[in-house]
Amino acid sequence: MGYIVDENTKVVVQGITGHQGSFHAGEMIKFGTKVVAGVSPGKKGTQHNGIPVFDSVMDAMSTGANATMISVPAPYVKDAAYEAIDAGIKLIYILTEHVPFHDTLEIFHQTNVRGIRLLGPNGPGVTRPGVCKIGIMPNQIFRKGDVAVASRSGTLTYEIVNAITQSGFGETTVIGLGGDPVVGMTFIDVLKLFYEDPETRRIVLVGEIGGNNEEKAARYIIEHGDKRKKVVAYITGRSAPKGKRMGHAGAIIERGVGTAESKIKAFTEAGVKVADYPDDVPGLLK
Amino acid sequence: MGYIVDENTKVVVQGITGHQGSFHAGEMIKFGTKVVAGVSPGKKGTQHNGIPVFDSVMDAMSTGANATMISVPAPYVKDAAYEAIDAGIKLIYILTEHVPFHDTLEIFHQTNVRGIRLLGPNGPGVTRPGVCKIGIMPNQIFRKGDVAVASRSGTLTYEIVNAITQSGFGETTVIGLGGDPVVGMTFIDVLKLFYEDPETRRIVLVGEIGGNNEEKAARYIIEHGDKRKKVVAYITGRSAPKGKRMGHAGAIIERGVGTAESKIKAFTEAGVKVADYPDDVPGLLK
Amino acid sequence: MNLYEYQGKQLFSRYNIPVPGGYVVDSIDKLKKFEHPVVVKSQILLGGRGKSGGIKFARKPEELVPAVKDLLGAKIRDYTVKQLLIEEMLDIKKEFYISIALNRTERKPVIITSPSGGVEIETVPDDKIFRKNLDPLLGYSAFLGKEASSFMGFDRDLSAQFSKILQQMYALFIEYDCELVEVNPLVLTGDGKLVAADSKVVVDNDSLFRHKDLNNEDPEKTPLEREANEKGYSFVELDGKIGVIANGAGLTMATLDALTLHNGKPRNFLDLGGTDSTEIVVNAFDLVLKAKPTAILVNIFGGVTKCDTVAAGIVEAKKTYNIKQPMVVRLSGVREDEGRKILTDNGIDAFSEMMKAIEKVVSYVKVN
Amino acid sequence: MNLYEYQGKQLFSRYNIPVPGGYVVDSIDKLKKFEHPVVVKSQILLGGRGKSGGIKFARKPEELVPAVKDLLGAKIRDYTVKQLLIEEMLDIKKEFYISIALNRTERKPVIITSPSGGVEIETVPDDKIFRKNLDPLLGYSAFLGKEASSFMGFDRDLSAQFSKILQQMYALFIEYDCELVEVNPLVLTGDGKLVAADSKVVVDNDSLFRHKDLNNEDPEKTPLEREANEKGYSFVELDGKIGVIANGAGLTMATLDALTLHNGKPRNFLDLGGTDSTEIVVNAFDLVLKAKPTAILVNIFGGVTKCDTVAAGIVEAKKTYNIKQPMVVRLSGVREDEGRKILTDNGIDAFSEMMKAIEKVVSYVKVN
Repeated sequence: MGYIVDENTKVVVQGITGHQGSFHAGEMIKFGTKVVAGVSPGKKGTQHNGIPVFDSVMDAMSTGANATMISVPAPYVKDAAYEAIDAGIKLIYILTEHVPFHDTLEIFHQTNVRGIRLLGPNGPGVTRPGVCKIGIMPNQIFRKGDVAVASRSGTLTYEIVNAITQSGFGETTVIGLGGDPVVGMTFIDVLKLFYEDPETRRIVLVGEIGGNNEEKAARYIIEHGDKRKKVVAYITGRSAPKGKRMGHAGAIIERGVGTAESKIKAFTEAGVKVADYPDDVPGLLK
Repeated sequence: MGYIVDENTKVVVQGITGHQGSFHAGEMIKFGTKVVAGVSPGKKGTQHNGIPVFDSVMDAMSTGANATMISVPAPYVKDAAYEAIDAGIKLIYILTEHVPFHDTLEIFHQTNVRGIRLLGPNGPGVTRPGVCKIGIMPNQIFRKGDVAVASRSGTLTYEIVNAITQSGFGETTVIGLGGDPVVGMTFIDVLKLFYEDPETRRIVLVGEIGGNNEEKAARYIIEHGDKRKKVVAYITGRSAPKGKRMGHAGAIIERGVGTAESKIKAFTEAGVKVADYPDDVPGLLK
Repeated sequence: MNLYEYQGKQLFSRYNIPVPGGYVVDSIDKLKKFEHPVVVKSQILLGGRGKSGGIKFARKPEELVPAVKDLLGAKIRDYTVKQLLIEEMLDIKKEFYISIALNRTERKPVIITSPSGGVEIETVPDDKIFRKNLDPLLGYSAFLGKEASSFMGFDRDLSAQFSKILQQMYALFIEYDCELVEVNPLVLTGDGKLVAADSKVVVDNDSLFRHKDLNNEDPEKTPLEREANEKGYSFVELDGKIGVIANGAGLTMATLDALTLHNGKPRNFLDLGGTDSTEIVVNAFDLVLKAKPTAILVNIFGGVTKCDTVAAGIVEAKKTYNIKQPMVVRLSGVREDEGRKILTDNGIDAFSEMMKAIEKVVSYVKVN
Repeated sequence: MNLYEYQGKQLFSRYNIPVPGGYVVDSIDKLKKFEHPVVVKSQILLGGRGKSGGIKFARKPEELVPAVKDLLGAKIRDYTVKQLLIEEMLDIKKEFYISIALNRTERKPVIITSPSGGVEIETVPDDKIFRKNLDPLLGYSAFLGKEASSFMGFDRDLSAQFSKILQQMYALFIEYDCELVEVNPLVLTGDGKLVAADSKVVVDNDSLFRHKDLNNEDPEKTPLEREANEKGYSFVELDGKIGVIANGAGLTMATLDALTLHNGKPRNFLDLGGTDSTEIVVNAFDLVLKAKPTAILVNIFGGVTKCDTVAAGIVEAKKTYNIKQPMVVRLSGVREDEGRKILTDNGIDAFSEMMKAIEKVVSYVKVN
């Protein structure tokens, strides 16, 4: 799975009998994703929406699974992730929100030293139209095309992807990084992939206040960017007051770090056009 | 440092002001090793045998150090190793004996996931005649040649290396793996290096009772061995009674596992001649 | 969650980090006998309490009661002082800084220490600051204390005290899921002891399920924010006029930004979250209406939360609360047509494009 | 270090691993009142105590004293019974196996469980054994208990009990630096509880500096071995005639092997270690002489331990202890010539080649 997800991605859903896991597993199958197994302790040998259910990820590996969607309550996420690491899963996507960030820190470093990819927590997942979707993005908004999108939010991503699709473009890949202060993939990680991907010709980064990942991405674009690929950005939180968390745990301006101004300035200096409104993004891609 | 140690190996000695650290640092310099720094908290800015002393490994990195010899009391070994890992050292050799094996387990896995090489604990180190020596092997017994030696013991290694040198051969590399049940490098690890090394034409493995590393090495030789390189083995502990530790913590026959017979049989089946006495080794190399 | 100074110090005590002797009072009759000079410290979550008059000294017995009377119930900036920490006055020889925080950029805990304590760490020059990122897989090791002590220029005894404090702060940082554990100043007393003269401990809200011993109300929150949070909404009060209900934190923030750029200031941030339920929509209106907005904007991009569910909620809320304010609705995405029909059937118009809705709602507050 | 069953169970109790009620006695007058049927278990470090008669049952009050009298002071194989564990008899419904050990091959702790308990795990067929290597960087996680329980076929309640026991065994394994924590059998009682009916705990000797609460004499060691270990020597008593002093564990083992292949059985294993000191050599002779060998072999390859230092030690020991036995010395390596001169000056010959020395010393015991 060089490019996060591809035709060979086979997904196990940890927490498949939960409300979210169950619903989104079904949606993923409708999208064409190979959902090969579910995990729910004590439900070994049953089926859920036609998906075989196993007691453990280790048992589910017999289906050829190489990726997991973790949709279990926050207190159990770390255990679920460690189970996936132990079983040899190569891509771990955590849907759950409100995971303690210390748990995410540990999960991140454990996956990082082992070359396992971590996506999330608290993000909408990854979608490659026509290929594979892992996560909770609405199936209807996508069309295959040449725009790659990476975003720190969920619904706003759908809004922007929908606008891109409506305006005649389409997407190679849409990646939701997650709205927490610590997440598995950053803008720099996905920029590398987008620049390497021959199908991607345009890139959209949807950032928000908090942290300095946008600033680092801007520096990366200056130093390593491929000028043939146009990059457009949108930053939310311009109107956010200092010290207030705007919904996402990561979206907070602390001690002057993480302001929208700083991010917009960094992108502008890197030659990245920054949209004022979500609807402006498709226009800037032209 | 592709081949454990080479001309670019620069050694820091953790515990340089101790008896062992001090003496062997001097011997290593006499051998031609680039001992670039010593570490001893609170001794920053002093010199020891002409070697600059630092408070921490991190500070000592300014000398270009890339390897460490750890010679601190057993209770402090884990901290010293973690300090070296944190500072970015690429080869960690632990001279100290009686390190709790749980500490070694942790050190091993921490180095292993980071691609850091761990040698020891409780071994004599590594010597490449004419190139570099890290550890406590006597300088006088070596001559540059085409025999590579790997051993689980110390003095017995010197005995055998001496016999090899006396009989007209010489050594490419001599590696002491360490006498503990858990050590950083195994026979398989070093066999890979020996097979890859163009200068090595003969290989000597000095094993002992306990564990099944020799059996695994024999299997590796059958499956991956280069038949142009002759492998000779010697196994100690034929006369050891079950359940008694013969000096080394690793040298113990438990529940029938780890007997000399099993190891000798495995090597013989792999086409490896096994010497009855240490002095017989050079004869079998011809 | 921010802990009060005295709460942080209670944790410090449990972790064997030295703190001055002291006790907390919320009324004057709980004062204990004056035995030695004390500092009387307002327990409010405000940096620079001292400069704002929140800290007083009682060197003699007769100074204690006036100091307590002055501070209890006083209003310091936006905070009312409800509790005081009465603490033994330290013989201060020198002040240092030490903290462990989350370094978001590196995704690692970072140790920060400085020989320049007692001032905001942001004002200390870089060459006076020791920074060290900690690999979470390695955890705390003794060498970290040695490295930091070497930078601080401590002798063997102070190095041992300092390393112990650092180790214990790290244990607290990990075991209590902290975002920040800060001691500023860490005081060197006349008799050569290091003592934590202040504490700042911030605990990850998402971890509170495993720290049942901590149950602060966050005093930085308004009563309405607290009510909303208890009901499970992400909700922030702002100082504009337009009440906002949207779905998704990012889209909600984008909605506030768009309003602001159009000179229509929002009254609140409210994210419906990712659950598809009419009741959640109705309750959201209840909260927004309590904030007394001049106009209301509902901005929905349907995904998991479907447009028709929201539409049904809007209709129900309009009836239930007899909403008088002008309301602008924007619906797009999953089940958009069904949602729009529900609204139309009940005499409510809905935009499809976000920007049109923004412009419309701003026109209402401008007219007013 | 092997712990006695009762010591292991004391640790189990501390880690909330259920054990039967019981107490330890070392004399008959310490027996408590008989209140329910009990098992009387000899506290000796021997597998298969039961088969060897080391365990008796007292179902009625009048059976207790005879059982205790039978066992206390009894000799079972090589062990003298000094302590008994008097333990509540369990209502055994089923017996399982569970252990955590070091997997040397993988360099990881390994969990082993089996529904076939109460027998040696080596005799259980592979398809009845659950084996799981544990990544030390990940540590223990709840999924491990679920995986093991799923293999065992446990229902939800037993799975919860079993997982808890496994988790606590792992905590004990790590915190007490264990080589092995084994419960065999783990008993399912009539009222549905899992109870550890036996314990086998082996602690790494090298870790004892941080486990001051454990200070067993290892009963598998002879008094002379204990004396030698206390003096810092690696020393093992064997049943031959040739006393051996060598340097380095590997070379010492090779020396014993060579003697054995020459039909000259060694009396002991003694490694001088890597310190260069005459006193260590002299004390080594003291130990070897106490083992009353027929002849003595000293085999030195000089490195850190230098040949002249050893030679000086040999000379001093010969005088001090007035050694009568024939002694063969082999010196090679660092400062060999200097060492040989010291010996020659004192009328002692020394070989340079190990095999010659082996042949010579064997000739002495063959003559005898």
